Order: sequence, then structure tokens, then C-alpha cells
Amino acid sequence: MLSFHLSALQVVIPLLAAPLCAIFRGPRISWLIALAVGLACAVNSLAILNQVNTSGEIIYALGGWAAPWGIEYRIDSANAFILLIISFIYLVGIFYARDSIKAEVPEHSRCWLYTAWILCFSGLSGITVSGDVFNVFVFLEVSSLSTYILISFGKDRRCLTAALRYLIMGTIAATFYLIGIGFLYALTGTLNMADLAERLPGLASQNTVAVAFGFVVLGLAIKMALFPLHAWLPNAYAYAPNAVTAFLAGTATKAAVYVFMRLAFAIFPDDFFSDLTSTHVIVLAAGIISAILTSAIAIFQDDLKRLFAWSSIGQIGYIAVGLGLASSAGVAASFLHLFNHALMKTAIFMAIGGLFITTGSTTIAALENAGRRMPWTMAAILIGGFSLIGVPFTTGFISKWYLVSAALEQNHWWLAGLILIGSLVTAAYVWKIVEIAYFRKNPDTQIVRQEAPLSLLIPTWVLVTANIYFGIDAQFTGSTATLAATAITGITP
Amino acid sequence: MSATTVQFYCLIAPLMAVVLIATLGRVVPKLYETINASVAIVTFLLVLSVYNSMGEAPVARLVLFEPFAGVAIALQAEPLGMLFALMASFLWIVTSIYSYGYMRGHGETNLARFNIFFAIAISSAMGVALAANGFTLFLFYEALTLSTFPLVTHAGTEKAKRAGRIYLFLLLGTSVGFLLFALIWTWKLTGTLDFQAGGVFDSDIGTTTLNALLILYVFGIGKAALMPFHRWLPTAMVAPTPVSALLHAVAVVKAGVFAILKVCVYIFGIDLLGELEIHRYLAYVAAFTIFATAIIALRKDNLKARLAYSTIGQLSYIVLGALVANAAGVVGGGMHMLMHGFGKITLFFGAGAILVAAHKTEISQMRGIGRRMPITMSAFFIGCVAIIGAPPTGGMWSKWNLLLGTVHSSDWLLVAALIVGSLLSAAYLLPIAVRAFYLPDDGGSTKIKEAPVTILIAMMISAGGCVVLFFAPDFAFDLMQMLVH
Amino acid sequence: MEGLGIVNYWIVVALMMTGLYVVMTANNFVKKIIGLNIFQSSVFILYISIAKVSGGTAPILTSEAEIYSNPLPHVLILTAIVVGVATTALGLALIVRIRSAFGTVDDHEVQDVARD
Amino acid sequence: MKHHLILQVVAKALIPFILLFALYVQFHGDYGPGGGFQAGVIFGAAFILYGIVFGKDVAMKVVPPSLVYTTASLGVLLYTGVGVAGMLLGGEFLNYSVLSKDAVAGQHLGILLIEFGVGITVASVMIALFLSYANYRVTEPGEGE
Repeated sequence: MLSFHLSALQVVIPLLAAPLCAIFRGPRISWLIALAVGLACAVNSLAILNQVNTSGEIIYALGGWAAPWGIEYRIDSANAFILLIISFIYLVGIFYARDSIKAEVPEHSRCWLYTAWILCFSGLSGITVSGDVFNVFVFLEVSSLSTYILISFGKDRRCLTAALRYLIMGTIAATFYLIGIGFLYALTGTLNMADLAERLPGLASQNTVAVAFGFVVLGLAIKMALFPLHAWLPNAYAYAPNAVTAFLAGTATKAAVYVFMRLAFAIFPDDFFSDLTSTHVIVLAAGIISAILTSAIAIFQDDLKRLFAWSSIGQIGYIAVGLGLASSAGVAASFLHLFNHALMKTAIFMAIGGLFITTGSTTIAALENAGRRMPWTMAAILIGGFSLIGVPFTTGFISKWYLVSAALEQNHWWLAGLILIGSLVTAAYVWKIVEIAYFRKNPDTQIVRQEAPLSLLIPTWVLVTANIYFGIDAQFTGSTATLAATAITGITP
Repeated sequence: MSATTVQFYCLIAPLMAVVLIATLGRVVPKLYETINASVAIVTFLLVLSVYNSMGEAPVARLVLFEPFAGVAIALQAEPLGMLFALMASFLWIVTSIYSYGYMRGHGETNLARFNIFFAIAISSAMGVALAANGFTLFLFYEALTLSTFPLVTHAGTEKAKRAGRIYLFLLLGTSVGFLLFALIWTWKLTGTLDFQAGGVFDSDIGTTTLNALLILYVFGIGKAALMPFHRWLPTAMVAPTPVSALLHAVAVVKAGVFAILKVCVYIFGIDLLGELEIHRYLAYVAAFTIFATAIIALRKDNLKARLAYSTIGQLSYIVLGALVANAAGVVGGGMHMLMHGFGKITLFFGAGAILVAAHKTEISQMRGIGRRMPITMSAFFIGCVAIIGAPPTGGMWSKWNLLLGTVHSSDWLLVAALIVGSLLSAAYLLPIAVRAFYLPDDGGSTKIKEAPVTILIAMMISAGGCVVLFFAPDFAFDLMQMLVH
Repeated sequence: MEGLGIVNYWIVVALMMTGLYVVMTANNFVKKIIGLNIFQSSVFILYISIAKVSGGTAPILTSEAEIYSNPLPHVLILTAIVVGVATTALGLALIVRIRSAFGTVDDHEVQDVARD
Repeated sequence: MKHHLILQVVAKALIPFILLFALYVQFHGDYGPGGGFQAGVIFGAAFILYGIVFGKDVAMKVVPPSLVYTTASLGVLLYTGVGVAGMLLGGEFLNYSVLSKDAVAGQHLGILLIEFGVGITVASVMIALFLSYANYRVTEPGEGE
């Protein structure tokens, strides 16, 4: 019986838990509730992936109302994979949050933070499982609103303006998306993804479809922080509480990317994204420019969180490149990088949180001697950085490999070259950090071994270990990403 | 224990040193070199056992992981790799002995870190040597770059850091920008990266593509230090001498030329390579590098810098051997890898010994030093002869085969480059020895004594190796014959 | 009736542009939120206009009527309005806290204060 | 506004009717226009009026903020709870038909409970919004907070 409800449970569990958090209002109990949600949903997402891979698509009609009338949840290999990423990052993030949040957020507001966090997670899960474009909008707003709240818990007062700016950008984005699906509804009379996919090909020549597509793409591009619509991201990541940044970096933009993929490849007619509107060229260009340019901007940042926030935009660029290739291999590379980037960036932000706890600062200057003071924390940042560059034995290498082969498959040798140049720019900012942490010696200060607490190190290193493991054995991630790409593009590579 | 699994132990054995140093080293810091030396001996014996089993039956491929379908991390010993592995692991023993005297004598700090990364670098070099496909080769190639980085910046000075930056950016840049690109392209074209005798490319792949690929491969393997990607090697000389000796005369740079030989023999195949017009032009680049570095070396007063430029030039001999695309060239290239390894390590040992005993780095200061340090300078002299390629050292055989290769290619420009290059190397190496033995010292060096005894032992072994290889080059020659047939 | 339909959409476009313009140009955060509200409202009108079926009546089952307006967009927009209210409330709450943290609700001034 | 006697008297007279109307809209929702959203807002409006006219301190005695937060959460919990009840009884999430033996009766029951949950939450959130803005003491930067 339980297996029947898996897809709904993913949303229902956090939705049920969030009000509990708000009722009990204890910082400890709300953390426990959030952790329980994480455990349940992580197991649940694994079960979903297993079920999808063994017995095919899961279709769940909410309230028993079948698709044209009711809202349905529909999960195939693509969303199952994204769900897995979101759930596990959430679980690790919550585990990490307890001590990290304790250091940053006053006790009386911690329960609200966890409530918002759980809601955010339920929103992200909802976006992923939903098979109804309007329902996606609702969950998008649920996750966004709670994200704004989460950001505003930061210690620095600038988190407030960051949250407000994100709120304004996010609302515009969501409204664009809403306009887009409004046009689609006016045209087809349905909001169900599967129905839309059926009806749209016949209408592909109408301008309305193109306009709708434009609005939807624009809205989602803001949400996924695709260059040049990324302005909200650096501040939001830089000023949010460290645990929140770690969670957001791994998940928030990912859900938007997924919706983008779903719309561009599965709902809109075949080659609408690529040949009919040539949007893929724009996405590709935005992606590769962002991959190189924002990495270059990252070199000049003095704050670690801001530096890696810029790096996140760059990594989204790589994902966009995969999308822009508009091929099964390209989408598979994007999926893979979604997963890999979640692993590496979350680990990096967690390690930065550990740095913050011990030194009270996240500036690059705080890294001085960090290589000796906190070898484990620093090693986590280092391995994450290597992964961003794409050094072998890390997941980043696998991503790059897939992406470059996808580019070469279409004979875009220049693109492959640019992707690899992007790696070198990434190396520059990673190296900047490494030199300060390991080679800048300050002879006056006595070096005291001062590692981040274990409760922060363990989740960080869980992700780092996963990063290395999946960098060596990418069978699981690679095949799952390929399956996901096949599910979403309908083409077997 | 079959040879197949022993291949894996060859990689693991050096890592044992890491574990031992990290655990025992805390208790007894003096044990580092002893640990390294004993682990080195174990590694050498393991490599030797793989080598011995090679004659009976081909060593089977050992797949460690398969990161994604069709691309595996796999090991397989073949003649060229065996030669490289034998050389690297043997010279590691010698270097460990040398290192004991040098690092203590020179008062270096952070010995634990130094020895740990040294061992990791050797393990990576073993991985490069035994790689069964381009993917594995690339992985260990990068691991080698990264693990030697802390060794280059060991001193921690501003100069060392700058050197480290150049080192990393040139090596990572070329390998990620060109080599990885070439590998993925090859994989897309052929569906395999396995090293196969005779090459992997089908006949229907266009010449333009293959030309482009060859350029990418040759320049992408930045460790071969072909101009214009040679800058990292001289700057890396800020590293402690054992590092320069083993890694920048043997393991790292030889990994580069080794990779080029591998690509030429197993990815392209000698026959296909010969059909590509571009190989001739790349050979000219190598010839130019030989010539240019010899001129630069002549003008360098710093001993290590002169040796570094000499190394770049000698590496280009090997690249040239690979690129003339005939059996003799490849045989010569492979043998030169070995001969130059022994010769150059002796020279670097000598440079380090002079630094430790006499605190001198500039050649102009070394007048008469040979009389104070006769053993050191005699060994140094043998090293010079080996590099020049004159009897009674093994260097002669490799130069001979290289010359044969160029003659076969009937490109007289290359023949000339080889001969002139050898003459020039005599011109920049011999004066050092002459100055040391025949010129009167400048009086200030009265306190100079012979270098520590471990350094001398190491030097005698490596210099002795150069001479022994003159009389017994058969095993290397046989291995190379196996390779080309 | 035909003309009315088009007028609706013109209004939608006008509101949408007004709203976006205010969001982009206003320095005062409160005004930005107001602009955002105008922008969102335009979309609400868009949906409601889509729902109108000429000659249709309120979608309550009675014996007299045969054509009903489409109720679904109303439901959707009800949800969107709730979301909009939540956004506005959150935005204003943030502004209140910005006021007490920076002493101003002006974008430029906040940036000046933050730089010090 | 303590001295606006007329306002106070009028408000006193109005508030019960507003509450009553809210309840009407709430429970008539499955027959005519109405439902939890609207009812909640009307219900909340009654309390807000009370708070405006009699002052926030008095209003907070009637509904302390912590109670409002709890009821808001309880409303959501009721909503999801009904949904989960549907799951436990063998239907999909939010399938009301299984709530009772008769499908139609089940649907009536379900929608009633769901809308009740919505109404509670909306009303509580409205009051909470009012109270938190009314309570907020604007501090100048550096004054604490």
C-alpha cells in the first residue's frame, strides 16, 4: 500500500511536519522533526527511483481525480533522479544545520527557520513530482517564499536586502512563468503536462506557443540564475546562514533547471526548443559565457561564500550548455552535473560554515594557515575545488567528460575547447584559495590545531567521500543520468 | 600471486610508505628515508616480478574500476611501460639513499610532508607506466602533477610559489586543454581508449582530424616539455634536489615522453603516424627545441638551470624518436628514456652534492672543486658523458638508435639536429667538469669536504648504472624490440 | 463584445508594463513592492479574461443557464492571489526589518549604509 | 482610539455579525460561493477591527500571538491530516470519497474539513500579520534588535 503512495508522500511528509514544528516551537524538537523528515524522504526517494527503474512511470492522481480534471503527480527517471538529489542534500544539510545554525540564529527563531526549511523542501519536492504546470507554479512559490525567509535569518544585516531583492526577482520570475502557462492554457485548455505534450505539436506554428515559451523560459532562467539573469544569487548565497547556503546551493536552482528541461524537451513539441525557435542557441551562449565569465569574476572576490556563489552561477552555465546542446547526451551531461555539482558545492559551503564557526569569518583572509589549523575542513574545500575544476578522481571530471563528449558529438569542437578553458579559469580561483590556505605563512602567529566541530565535519565529509566515490565509479550516476535524459527527451542515446 | 594482480601492488606499494610515514613517522622521525628506501626496494622487486613473467605470456589486463561504460581504470604491463617502471622504481631506491644525506645535510624542514608526497608521486608514476588505456594514463598523469606540486613549492618562498603556479598552470592547462580534449575526441571517434598494438583508428577517419589529434596529443602532454610549453621545467628547479633529480629528471618528464611514445605506438600506430604529414613538422619542433635549449643551456651559469634546459633538450630527442615514425626511432626513444634517466639523475645528484658540501649553485664558482670532491665530480663526469652519448656509457646506444631512426626517415635536417645537439651538449656539460678538475680553485673553498656518504653511495650507483648499461643494454633493447614488433 | 475582449488585454499589457517599470525604477522598497503588486494584478486580469465565455454565466449549476464561464482560471487565480498576498506580506516584513537595520528604505541609501 | 465611543459601540455591534457571516461563508462553501479563504479573511477582519478600535493590547488578551501561530499551524495540519486520512483509508492523498461509506457523503465531509482547515489558517494568518505589524516597534539602527 505504501508503495502506491510514494510520490505523494514525498510532499505530504514535509507538509505534515512543518506545522508540527510551528506548534512545538522548540529549537531542538524542530530540528529533530526536520531530521526525521529528511530520513523519511531520503528513503522514500530511493524507493521511488527503484520503483521507476523497475516498473516504469509512477502516476498518482491527487484526490482520486484523474488527470484532465485533477492534479496528477507523475514521476519518471528524470524527476526521480532530481528528487534523490534534493532529498539527500536536504538530509545531510539538516544534519549539518544543528550546530551551524546554533552559532548563527538566536534560539527563539530557530524553530521558524526549520519550519521554513521543511516547507522549502516540500516546495522543491512538489516542483519535482508534479505533473501539472500550475501546480508547479504553486510549489515554486512555496519553495521561493520559504527561501526568502531562510535567507533573512542570516547574521549580517545585508541578508535582508539580499532576501528582498531575491523576493522581487523571484516574484517577477514566477509571474512570468504564470503568464506563460496562462497562454498555454488559453490555447490548449489543459494544464496537465502529458496533455500539453499531446496537444501542443498541432499548434506549434502559432505565435502564442512561442510567446508562452518565451515567458516560461525567461521566468525559469531567472529562477535557475542563468546568466545574465543571475543578479540575485551572489548576495543571497553570501548572506544566508551557512547551513542554508549549503542547502540552497545544492538544490534551489536545480529544481528550476529540472522544470526547464521538462518544458523544453518533454512538453513543448520536439525541436521546438532547438530548431523552431533556436532558443537553444541563446541558452548555449548564455551558458558558456557564464561558465567562463562568472568564474573570472569569482577570482576577484574576497569573501569565500560570495566567491563560491559566483562559481555556482558558472556551474549553472555548464548545465545550461548541456541543455543548449539539445541532444540526449547533452541533457544527460546536464543531469549528471546537477548531481555532481550538488555534491561538491554543498560540501564546499559546509566546510566554509565550519571555517566560520572556528574563525568567525568567511573572508579569504581568514583562510591564512587554515591548511594546518584545520586540515580536514580545508581538505574538504580543496577537494570540492578540484571537483569544480574537473580534476580526475572527482565527480567534476566525470561531468566534464560527459559534457565535452556531448559537445564533440555534434562536432562543436570550439565549444569543447571553451568548456575546458572554463576549467582553467576555475582553477585560477581555486588556486587563489589554496595558496592562501596552504602557502601563506604568517611566522608571528602560533598555529593551533582548531578543527571545526565533528557535527559539521561528518556531513561535510560524507559529501566529500561521495564526491570521490562517484568520481571513480560513475556507473550509477552516469546510467541514471542517461536514463533520466532518455525519459525527458524521448530519445535513446 | 599472478602477475596481473602484482601490477596493482606496484601501485599500492609506494602508498605503503605514506601509511608508514604517517603512523611511524610521528614516533621516530628519523625513519622516513629508511621507510622510503625499503618500500622502494619492495616496489622494485614487484616490478621486476611483473617483468619476469612478461616473457612467458602476455600479462592480462587488470580492470580496477569502470567509471562509466566503456571507459575503465585498468592496468596492463607492456614492454615500454615495463622499462619506465623498472627505471623509476630502481632510481627511487637510489634517490631514497641520496635523500637521506641531502635533506639532513641541507637542513630541510617538513620532511614528513616531503616524503609522503614523494611516495604518492612514485605511485602515480607507476600508474602512468602500467596504464592500459588513455583514460587511466590521463588520471595518473594528473595525479602525478598534483602530487609533485607540494614538492615544487616545498621551500614555501615567494619564488617557490610562483614556480608552483607556473608548474601547475602549464601542466594542468595543457593536459586539460589539449590532452583531455584529444582523449575524449578519440573516444568519440573510435569508442575505445585502449592501447592497442598498431593503433586504434579506423582507416576511414580523415587525415585532417588525425593531424589535429596528433598536435593535441603532442602539445597536450606538457610534461614532455616540448617548446613552447617548456617553461615549467626550469622554474620547477626551485624544488629540493632529490625532487629535481628523481621527478624532474626521471619520473615526471619521463612520464611525459613515455605518454607521447605510448600515443604514437598504441593510439596511432607507427604505420599510420608515418602516413600523417604532420609528424614531420612536429619532429621539426622537437629538433628546434633540441637546438634552442642547448643554446640557452650554454648561457646559464646556474648549474641546476643548465641541467634543466639540458633535460628539455634531451626529452625532445625522445619525442623526435617517437615522431620519426619508424622502428629504430621508437627503439632509440625508449632506450634514451632509460639512458638519459640514469645520466641526468647523476648530474642532479652532483648538483645537490655540491650545494650541500660547498654551498655553491653557480658554475662560475666551481673552479677546482673537483679536487676537493673527487668522487662527486667523477660521477658527475660520467653523467656528462652519458648525456652526450659517448662510450663507455649507455647513452651511446640510445643516441645510435635515434640517429638510425632519423637516417631511416631520410630527413637530413633531423639528422643534423641530432648531431649538432649532441655536440652542443658536450659544449655545455664538459666545461663544468673541466673547470672543476683543471682550473685552480679560488682559495675560498678550503673548508670544502666531500659530500655526505649516502650521497656518494647514491651517486656511485647511478653513475655505475650508466656504465653498466653500456655493457648490458640488451634487456632494454629486447623490450623495445618487443614493442615495435 | 469583441472589442471589449481586446481592451482587456490592452489593460493587462499596460498594467504589466507599469508594474515592471515601477519595480525597476523605484528606489523606495515599498514602491517596488507596490509595483510588484500591480504587475501581478495584471496577470490576474489576464487569467480572468481568458475565463470569460461570451454569454456565459457564473458556473453554478442551475436549470436556466446553458453556457458557463470557465471556473478553472478563477480557482487558479485565487491561488495566485493568495501567493501574491503572502509575497507582499513577506516583502513588507523584510522592509520593516530593513528599516530598523539600516534606518532607511531607500535602495541607494541602504547600499551606502551597507558600504560603511 | 480609546475615546471614540461611537466607533467602539458600533464595532461591538458589528463584530458578532461579521463573525457570523464568516461562519456562514465558511460552511455554505460547498453549496454556493464561499469557502475557507473568504471566510478566513472575513473572520480575521472582525478581529482586526476589534484590535483597531480597542487597541492591540486588549486584542492580544483575546488572541495572544502564540495562540494564533498554533492555530495557523493546526489549520494546515487539519488539511494535510484529512489528506492523509484519505490515504490511510485506501484512497489517494486528498481523496475524500473514502472518508465515509457513501462516496458523496465522504466528499461532503472531506471538503468541509479541508475548508475548515483553510479557514482557520487564513484567519490566524490574517490576525498574526496584523498583530506583528501592530506590535512592531521601529528601532533605529544600532538600537538593539
